[in-house]
Amino acid sequence: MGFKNSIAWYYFSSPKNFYALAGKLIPWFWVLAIGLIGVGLYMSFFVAPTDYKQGESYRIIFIHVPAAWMSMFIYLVMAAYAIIGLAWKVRMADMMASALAPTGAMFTFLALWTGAFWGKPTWGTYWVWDARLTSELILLFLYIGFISLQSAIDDPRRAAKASGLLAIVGVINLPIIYFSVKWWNTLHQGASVSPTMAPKMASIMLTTMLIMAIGFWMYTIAVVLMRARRIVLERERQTGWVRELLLGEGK
Amino acid sequence: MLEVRDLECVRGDHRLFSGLSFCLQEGELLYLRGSNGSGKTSLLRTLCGLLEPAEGEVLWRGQDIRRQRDEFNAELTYLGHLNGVKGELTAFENLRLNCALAGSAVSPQTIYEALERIGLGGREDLPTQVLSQGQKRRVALARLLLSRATLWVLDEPFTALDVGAVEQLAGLIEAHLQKGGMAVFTTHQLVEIGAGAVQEVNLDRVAA
Amino acid sequence: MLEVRDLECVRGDHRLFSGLSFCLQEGELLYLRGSNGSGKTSLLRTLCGLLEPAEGEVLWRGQDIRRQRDEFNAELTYLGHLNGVKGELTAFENLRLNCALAGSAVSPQTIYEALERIGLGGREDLPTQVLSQGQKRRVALARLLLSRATLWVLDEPFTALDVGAVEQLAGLIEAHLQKGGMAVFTTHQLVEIGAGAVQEVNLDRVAA
Amino acid sequence: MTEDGLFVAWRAMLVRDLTLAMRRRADVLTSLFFFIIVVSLFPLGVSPEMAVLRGIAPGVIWVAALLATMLSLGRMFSDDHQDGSLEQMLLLPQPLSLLVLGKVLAHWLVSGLPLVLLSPLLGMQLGLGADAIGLLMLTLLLGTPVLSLIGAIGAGLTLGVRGGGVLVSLLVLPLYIPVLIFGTGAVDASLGGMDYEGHLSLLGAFLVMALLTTPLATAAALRISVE
Amino acid sequence: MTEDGLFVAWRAMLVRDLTLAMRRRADVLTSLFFFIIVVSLFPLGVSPEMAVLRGIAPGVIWVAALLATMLSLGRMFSDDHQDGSLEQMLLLPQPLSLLVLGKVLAHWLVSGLPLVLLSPLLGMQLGLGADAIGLLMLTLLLGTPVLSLIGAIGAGLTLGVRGGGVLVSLLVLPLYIPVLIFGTGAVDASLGGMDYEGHLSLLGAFLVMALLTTPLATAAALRISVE
Ligand code: HEM
Ligand SMILES: Nc1ncnc2c1ncn2[C@@H]1O[C@H](COP(=O)(O)OP(=O)(O)OP(=O)(O)O)[C@@H](O)[C@H]1O
Ligand SMILES: Nc1ncnc2c1ncn2[C@@H]1O[C@H](COP(=O)(O)OP(=O)(O)OP(=O)(O)O)[C@@H](O)[C@H]1O
Ligand SMILES: [Mg+2]
Ligand SMILES: [Mg+2]
Repeated sequence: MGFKNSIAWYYFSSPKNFYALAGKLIPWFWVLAIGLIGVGLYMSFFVAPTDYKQGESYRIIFIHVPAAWMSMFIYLVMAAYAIIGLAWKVRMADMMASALAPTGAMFTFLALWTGAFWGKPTWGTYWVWDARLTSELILLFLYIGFISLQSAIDDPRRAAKASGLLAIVGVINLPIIYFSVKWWNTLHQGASVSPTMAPKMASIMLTTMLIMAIGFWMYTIAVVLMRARRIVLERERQTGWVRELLLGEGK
Repeated sequence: MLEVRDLECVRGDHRLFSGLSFCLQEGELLYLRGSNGSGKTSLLRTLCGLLEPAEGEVLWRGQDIRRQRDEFNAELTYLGHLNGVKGELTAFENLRLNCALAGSAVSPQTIYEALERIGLGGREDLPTQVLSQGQKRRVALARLLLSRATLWVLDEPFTALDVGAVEQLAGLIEAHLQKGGMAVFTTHQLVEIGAGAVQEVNLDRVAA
Repeated sequence: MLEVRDLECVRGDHRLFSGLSFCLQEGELLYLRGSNGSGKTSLLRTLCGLLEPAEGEVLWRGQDIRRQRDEFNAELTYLGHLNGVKGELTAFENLRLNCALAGSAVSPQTIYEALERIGLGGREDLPTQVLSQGQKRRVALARLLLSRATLWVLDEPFTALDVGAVEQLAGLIEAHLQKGGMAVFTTHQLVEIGAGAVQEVNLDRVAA
Repeated sequence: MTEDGLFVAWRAMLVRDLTLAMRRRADVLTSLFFFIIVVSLFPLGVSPEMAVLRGIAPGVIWVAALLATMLSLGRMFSDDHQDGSLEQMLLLPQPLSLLVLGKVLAHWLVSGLPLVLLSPLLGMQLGLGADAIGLLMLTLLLGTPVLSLIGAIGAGLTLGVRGGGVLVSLLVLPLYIPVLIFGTGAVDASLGGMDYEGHLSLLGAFLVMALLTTPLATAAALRISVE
Repeated sequence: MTEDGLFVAWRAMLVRDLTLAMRRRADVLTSLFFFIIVVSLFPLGVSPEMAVLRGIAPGVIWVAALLATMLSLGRMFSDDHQDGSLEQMLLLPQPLSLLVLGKVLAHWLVSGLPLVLLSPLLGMQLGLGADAIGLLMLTLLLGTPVLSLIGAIGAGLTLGVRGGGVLVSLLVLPLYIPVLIFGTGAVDASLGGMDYEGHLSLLGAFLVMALLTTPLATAAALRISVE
């Protein structure tokens, strides 16, 4: 409870303050996102060296891996918001969770799609029922489940609670995806980036991937804030400040 | 003992009522009034802890009911629009299992007596789904005869009952209050219940 | 016009009543009484042709209703314990489709007016499943406002209605009788309906 | 009742059921989603090899369609029964079999047609060729309405009966098997280079017969069930 | 509430659900019958050759078990929800998760265990050997309770939602797939002469984890659904 009482949190957990602040921040995140992704793409195609084994097709890694990371991170963040929303009844947290889901689903799809695209030249097939691939597919289902459950329930508060619970239950899938390559011998490559061991990859590749990942993050924040603002307006439409705001804009 | 502080209830986009406060003591009856759709059912469900209040709190013996669910539930009996009676089971089985689920052992004898008293003698062993509307309601009411709860929350308990049954139930509520119980109920029918202290809350008059 | 001859009704092992006869003319009201489980619902369903009589017959304009289903149904409106209202559809859609199913074209205007009159103004476009118990019942009652049937068969129509709605419905039945309609109804509540001729059948007094 | 009134009522029934289906979009997608799941669980559970999959494809798809239809039968009348609309339906001044036909058509549009439209995709996923896929679609197009029509009788008969689920299956399955055999038979015959027209015309005959007889049987079943 | 009272309540829940299941015998047989139908339609639809059938047998049986369980999930809470017993259950002076555990056990006894017991027959029908059949039974014995336990969460979450049918499938399927993969994986590994103990211990681990966590999640889901 101490956590809810801390002033800063309390201030921004109010939808009204959030709405104003997010409005100011969004342009900055867009700038950062476009800049970083631009640099990242430039580095992936023109700076990073050609791979001696896979040739040029490996360059897809610069999208695939950050997208795969994002798909899991976003889920984790979403579940964290869901916990906050359920445990401390912070409405803003519920709204953030629902705002994150579509972007998470998008990155999951991107990881699957780039992976499949890459699988053709390297493994000779688009798809194998390998543990990591399957669990990533499951993650996509979880996102879709979250979104559909939310849209199937009319009462927004009940919808937020139900889908929040689902998000929390689904967290169980994340370690399965992450460790699948370690636990089972699979076709898919193991983790090459980890805090404990020195990077095996050329440092230029690592840097590029990190830049892309941060760029994706900035993009995510920008999009999610925009979506959250829309959700705030919809769910708080009967409150005074939203009415005033809409009337003001209507003029 | 049952205290409601500054309660607000919102369903969908509608705020049904807000700033509702009252306090119910032992032996007191609360008669909830209001036209169709004014939020009576919603309020009763909130009192039982089935609905979460949008604002405000419901206290039982001074503590929020949602923090002491099991203790509160042990002292509560709720009768809603739905009977909560399984159509496949006989009236007797329904009651026996209800008691067991509440963790209390009740002898078959007692259950048969309760059914007899509530006017279901001779029908104890029919699956309740073939009973008439009013007979089904009586099976649900028989729970009150067996209940040892302090607080009764009754949502239109007189629906579907014939004149005799209505009087019997009114008597039952009176006896419960005399033993120091509390009851909250709502009905659209005209029913006389003699009680020491009757409070009335009219939801049509509470601010939305 | 509606004639019942020597009717006997059996449910399961029980004979509910037998040798029941009466005849209902235009402008007349039949008030069906009886305690819970005495067979009122069973009788009303038999009158509509939903239940087959164990003995005896139900005649409409002199002919057995089961031989002229479509003609009889065109003159009949039945309201049972269940509302027959789809929870996913709005009140407006429910009524519009009901009319279309009966083969009659009714303008949206008329339907909105009926809903307004029955006290659902402002709720016409909510899915009926979120309505309160009494509001759902009102949707079903709005059918009476739109109906051009001669014979109304109403099974505890006042359940779940608040005082205002009960009076309105009573008025509605009176008006229907005055226009030469007929109605058969049952209720456990005390309701005053002014009608030219009221017949009473008490099933507790009919031989089983 | 004029012919016009008949048509208005029939259309209202159709519109009503389609609207309800749209409102419960989730519910409608059930059978479709179920169909997809059944078909795509096979590569997971059985074997991801194309050669194996292609061989079992027509059978898997037809069995999945049959199961999906069977599952959706429960919904056909049970909601109407529970909320009292069925009683009201029986008291309408229209021939009941006509209304039943409207309901069954709605049921097929909502839970049969999508299967037909989706089958090419699933066929491709399991490695079927274009010809085989076309024929598969045609057999499904002729066969699934028969499944809905026959199913309605079963659904009507088992209404009052609690959890009539298995009963429906028991009642309709024997009647479904011929449809299944001729449906897959046509595709298998064409894959084996044999003539398949006999199979198709039989399926067509089934459809005509079912259209003419089943609505009457279903109407009778419903009257019995509400007693 | 004494420990004794807890046990009495838990047992009452179990007895209640088993009694209800016996009263609706038809309903209970549904999933069993469905299981049999799915498995035995394959020889009809796919190919009657033993070699083909044997290869797909473990997959077909597991997929059928998974589908049968998924279908029976709807029943787990929805009747109680509709007739108001669920509300009463939430108002009992017992931890809800305990009662949920009783309900899930009843569900498994009624719709999971029969599948396990029936699987040898179906395995034989599809030409599996004795060893493979034993292993198949073992995997089903470990796996089907997990399916019931996880399914309960989905069933609870989709309660109020009209036609939650497809949603349940969508929600629980992702969580079912690992069980399916390890279940069939074990049998396939043993057929291929490889070690299968890893698969079995994982299935066991799933079971323990599900027993410990899912009742809590289901209880939370139910509280949300009756709001
Ligand atoms: C649809 C198919 C695929 C899916 C779903 C998929 C999924 C994933 C996921 C979830 C990760 C992140 C895991 C982590 O951070 O440890 C990842 C990383 C990676 N994937 Fe894929 N992948 C697919 C295909 C491929 C293919 C075909 C290749 C190349 C042969 C590939 C190479 C990699 C590499 C090198 C990494 C980075 C591993 C690391 O350093 O952590 N993936 N993939
Ligand atoms: N299938 C059946 N088997 C046995 N008894 C039955 C069956 N169906 C109905 N009954 C009995 O028939 C009797 C009449 O039921 P009915 O619903 O007609 O009563 P009612 O007068 O409408 O009562 P209420 O005022 O409670 O609505 C009841 O006693 C009921 O138990
Ligand atoms: N999910 C929802 N969305 C929108 N409105 C809702 C929702 N749930 C309930 N309502 C509305 O809440 C109001 C209160 O309903 P409630 O059942 O509490 O009324 P009530 O006082 O018990 O009425 P009755 O006397 O008819 O039983 C109704 O107007 C109903 O339309
Ligand atoms: Mg109410
Ligand atoms: Mg009755």
